[in-house]
Amino acid sequence: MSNDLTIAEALRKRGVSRRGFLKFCAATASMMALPPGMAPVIAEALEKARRPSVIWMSFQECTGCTESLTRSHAPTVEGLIFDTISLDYHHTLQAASGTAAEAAREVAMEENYGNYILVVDGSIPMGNPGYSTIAGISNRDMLMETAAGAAAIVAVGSCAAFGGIPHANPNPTGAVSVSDLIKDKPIINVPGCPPIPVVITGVLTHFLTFGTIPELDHLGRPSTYYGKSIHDRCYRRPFYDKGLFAETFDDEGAKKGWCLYKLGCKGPTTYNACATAKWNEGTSFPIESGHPCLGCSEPDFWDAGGFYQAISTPTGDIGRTAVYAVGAGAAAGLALGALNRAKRDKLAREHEKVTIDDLEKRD
Amino acid sequence: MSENDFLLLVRGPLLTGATIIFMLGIVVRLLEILVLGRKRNLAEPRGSAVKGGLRTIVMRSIAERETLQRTAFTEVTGWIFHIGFLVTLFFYTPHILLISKVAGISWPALPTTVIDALSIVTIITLLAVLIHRIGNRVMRFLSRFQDYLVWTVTFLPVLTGYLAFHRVGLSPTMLIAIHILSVEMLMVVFPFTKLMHAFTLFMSRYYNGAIAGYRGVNS
Amino acid sequence: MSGASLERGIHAFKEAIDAPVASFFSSCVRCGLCAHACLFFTETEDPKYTPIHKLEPLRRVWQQEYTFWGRLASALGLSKPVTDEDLADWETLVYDSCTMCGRCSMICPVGNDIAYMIRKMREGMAVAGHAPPGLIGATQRAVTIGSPMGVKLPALQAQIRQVEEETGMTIPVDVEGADYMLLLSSMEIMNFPEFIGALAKIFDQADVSWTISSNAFEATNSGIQIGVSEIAAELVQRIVDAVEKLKVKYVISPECGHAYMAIRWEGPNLIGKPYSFKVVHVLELLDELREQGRLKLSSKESQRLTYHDPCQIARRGGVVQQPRNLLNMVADDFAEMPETGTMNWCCGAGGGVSSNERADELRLTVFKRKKAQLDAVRPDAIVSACSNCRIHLEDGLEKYAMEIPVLSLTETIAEHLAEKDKSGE
Amino acid sequence: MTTLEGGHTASCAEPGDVETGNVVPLLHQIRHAVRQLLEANEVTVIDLRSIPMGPGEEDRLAAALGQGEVQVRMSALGPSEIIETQYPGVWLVTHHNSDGETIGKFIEVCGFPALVMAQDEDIRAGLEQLEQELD
Repeated sequence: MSNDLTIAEALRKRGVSRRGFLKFCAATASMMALPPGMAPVIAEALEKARRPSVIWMSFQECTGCTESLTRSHAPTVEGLIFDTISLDYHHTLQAASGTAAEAAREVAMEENYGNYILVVDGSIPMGNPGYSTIAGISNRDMLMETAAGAAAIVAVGSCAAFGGIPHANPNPTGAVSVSDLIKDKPIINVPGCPPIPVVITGVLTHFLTFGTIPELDHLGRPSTYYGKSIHDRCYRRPFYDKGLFAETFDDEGAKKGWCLYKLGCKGPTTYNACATAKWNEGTSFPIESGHPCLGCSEPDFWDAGGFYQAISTPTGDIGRTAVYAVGAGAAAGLALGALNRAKRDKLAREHEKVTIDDLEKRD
Repeated sequence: MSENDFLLLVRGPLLTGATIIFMLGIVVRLLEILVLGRKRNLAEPRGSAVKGGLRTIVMRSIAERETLQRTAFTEVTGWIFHIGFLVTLFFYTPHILLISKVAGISWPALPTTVIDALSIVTIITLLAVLIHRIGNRVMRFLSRFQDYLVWTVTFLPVLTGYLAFHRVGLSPTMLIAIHILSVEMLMVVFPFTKLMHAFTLFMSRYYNGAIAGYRGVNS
Repeated sequence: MSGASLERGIHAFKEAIDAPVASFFSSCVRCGLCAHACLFFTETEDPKYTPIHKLEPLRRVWQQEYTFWGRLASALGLSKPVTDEDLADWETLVYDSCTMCGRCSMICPVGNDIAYMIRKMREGMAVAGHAPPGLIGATQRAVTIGSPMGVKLPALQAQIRQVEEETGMTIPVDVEGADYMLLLSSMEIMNFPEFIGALAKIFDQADVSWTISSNAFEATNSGIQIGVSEIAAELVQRIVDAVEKLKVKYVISPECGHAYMAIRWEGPNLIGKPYSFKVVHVLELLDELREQGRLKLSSKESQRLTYHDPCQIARRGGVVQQPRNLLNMVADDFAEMPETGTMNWCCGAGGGVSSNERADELRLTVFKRKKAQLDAVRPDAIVSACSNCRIHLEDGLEKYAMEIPVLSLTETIAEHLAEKDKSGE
Repeated sequence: MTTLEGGHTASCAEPGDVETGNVVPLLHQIRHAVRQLLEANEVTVIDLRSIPMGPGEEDRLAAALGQGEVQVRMSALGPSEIIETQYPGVWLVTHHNSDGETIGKFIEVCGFPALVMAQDEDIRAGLEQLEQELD
């Protein structure tokens, strides 16, 4: 497909009616978490928007993010968006391999220098370049080279955004995030393990409809999706407020769908759209399925003190520490007390009898 | 350091350290006091020292009417912030959870709306207490650095707890971390300051009541 | 003898600190409530009179000597040792503006017995040479002459003769094997000898076997006021010796506040062993007689009476209900002042303040508190059970131009006593 | 796979137990929107996916709205249902993709959802096609 077509044209070419296009715009607005009134604005923008060239690079990752995005067979809204972009390089999805694949990347870079979007999933190993290479090029070198001509970078998944699982203690490969390496390009972090598919496409759609980067939070995440915590939008929140909690995974509380805070839910410290966007085409999300949120879209979620430890509880064995401290305190207290007592007894022995002649100072 | 690292630091090593200082310090101080002992009273008793002591432990919580009228502000604010502090400390779900994790005991929590309202009341009362300490001649005269330090380490956990609950300003991770850190400050300062009264007041009231009770006086 | 010195003062502070003192200092939250229980603060509004502040040097010694971190700070040279100047600064706070009335001890929310600590602090102040000259003189007279006011046996004998003449009764002196041995305060002997006659009358009617010892008649004890336990013990021991000599079963503590504290509560602890006899306050004995129906009145007092509880007898001594029983028996119109009994306000002259001329002006200033209490009741007469309170009440009433007579409870009862029924004999 | 009704198949929670409390306020919002439609001819669209809903709550909302006289089935980029509720002017619009998955769920308060109207562009394309056939 030629890059000269606008998105609307590309869709029409695929036999999509105007009515279908408008339905698509309404669904897109919903997906981008925009108010429904924005649908016509999107329609207008998509009329004019050129299909951007996208280069997708995968480094230290598990392909879960790509899976998340492409798992449906039939066209979805996300799928349609991807059909309308020019995905010039994605080494998991593309048919080409070896030199041809690398050539495609170089061509895309050259033709669209300064205009293409770079999507990255996976972290970058800094310990030894040999830990992860593509066509003999280290991840770092490929990233730096490709990033140079990108209009913007989308770091998809927690690995690309924050280092993710490769970055977890003890981080054997010295994994870092995209933003650790690139400082001079706009970077949109779309964390999650994996991210919600509509969030990935929502960000791309925003870029290609409006040509701008969406508003980002302090961690570089689009505020529309990451602006509220899971806890704030969780349908189980009323139970939290009432103090009704599941204590185990099979107790009455769990069966009644009470709050999973005590089972280690990271909802209160996790910002993502899971509770409203939901997963598997809007079917459910982890908490709705009875499992606490792991906090996967937050930095270092893997090392955040245990998935099943409530966030406010100590990570160490405080009970035992306290018992030892009391024991040590008792020993020290008795020793110090005995010293005090000995001192006072000695003073009493040394006490000089006080008579009426001792009430005034001798000059 | 990332926010999570910070949270893990305060939940982990710092909390362990604070717990050691807190528990060890309290036990040392209580024993330092108790081991000093007191002389047996050789006078013939008129009443029971033990009964008097136990009575005063309870009864000293409420001032008699005239004193209450004379010192209403101190008495009322004192009551409110102590109750507010203790109820939010012991009846807020995450706190109970922490206690049950550490000590294995738990009890029902109060609804978060109640805790929320109570913490606001406590914050306002603590501010009033500070203003009173600065404004009142006697309290200003008596106050040393320690008194303001203790006020600060008491106030911060309530304030940061409130901010963390409503997630004001910073990320929840950061707010919870700061809240826990403020509690650790309280724990570390505790054994070295007048905060010890939380424990020694039972001893003091007992001694006071026992001295009086021995002579047949209800103190 | 080495004389008074800072070192001896600090030494005494350190010796005096026990578990209650350590607990009290640990508990203080500096809330300032004790100020509002102290008439020296309420009537002057000077924050330096806040009771707990009066203990600051003792608190510093406790912190530096008996707390781990305090010792650490001292070892590191971070703490300021208590100096002689500090003690000089605190002398008036500890002796002139505290009567050890213990009202603050009743309201401290954490339960600190501040009066208990002032008593201990005076142990150090006295040997550091920071007791008031008036109190030193009184103490020296108590030891050398036997009475803080310098009352010797011949003076007592003269008063006894006078009473015998007036009443026509014999006052028993040195009667071996009597049940009760009466102690008297110098003030009673010199200012209120009627007390002796009143008791003689009551005891005669109630058939109480009693005596006065010519060896130990003085009830007061300057030792516990100035804060020297050894001197206090010596004074108590004189009484104990006299009791053993006369083989009496009971000692009667007279209408004097601190005398009761000294002989009843501190005495056995001062001499280091329990008594072989019992100590009763005269009001306790009178109430017992009343209960047994041995007090028969011929008339009742019609004046409106109120009762001033002497601190050491009521709040610190435990004799609270007895005077009320007696007053209800003897008076038609007995009215309580606001804040009475164990919460009564001190007259302002106890705890050695009255022996300390330097404090005269202050004690009259703080009398305003008593005036306010009296204004609320407007009695025709005030009854009390402490000669020291009585004298100060009279001083205070005069100063504030209030014409209310001050009566002794014992004397008031004696006045309304029925003639002894001789028919039974 | 998932049902057309968008039900919650993988939920551990028993439907009906969980209340976000969002249903009643939503009904109030709809009432307000209907009044706006009558008085100012103003159209309101509410995106149901932006509102937290517990299991069963969407169904309860649908039950509360009931069914009216008009039901439209549309087939454009996958099926869509446009159902008038028992309150005329209040439409429940559900879009699915060609796989039957829900891609959007809205409440539209209007005379008739504009999307159902034939679009000029499509009419023109249809006309072209008809002319071609006749030629």
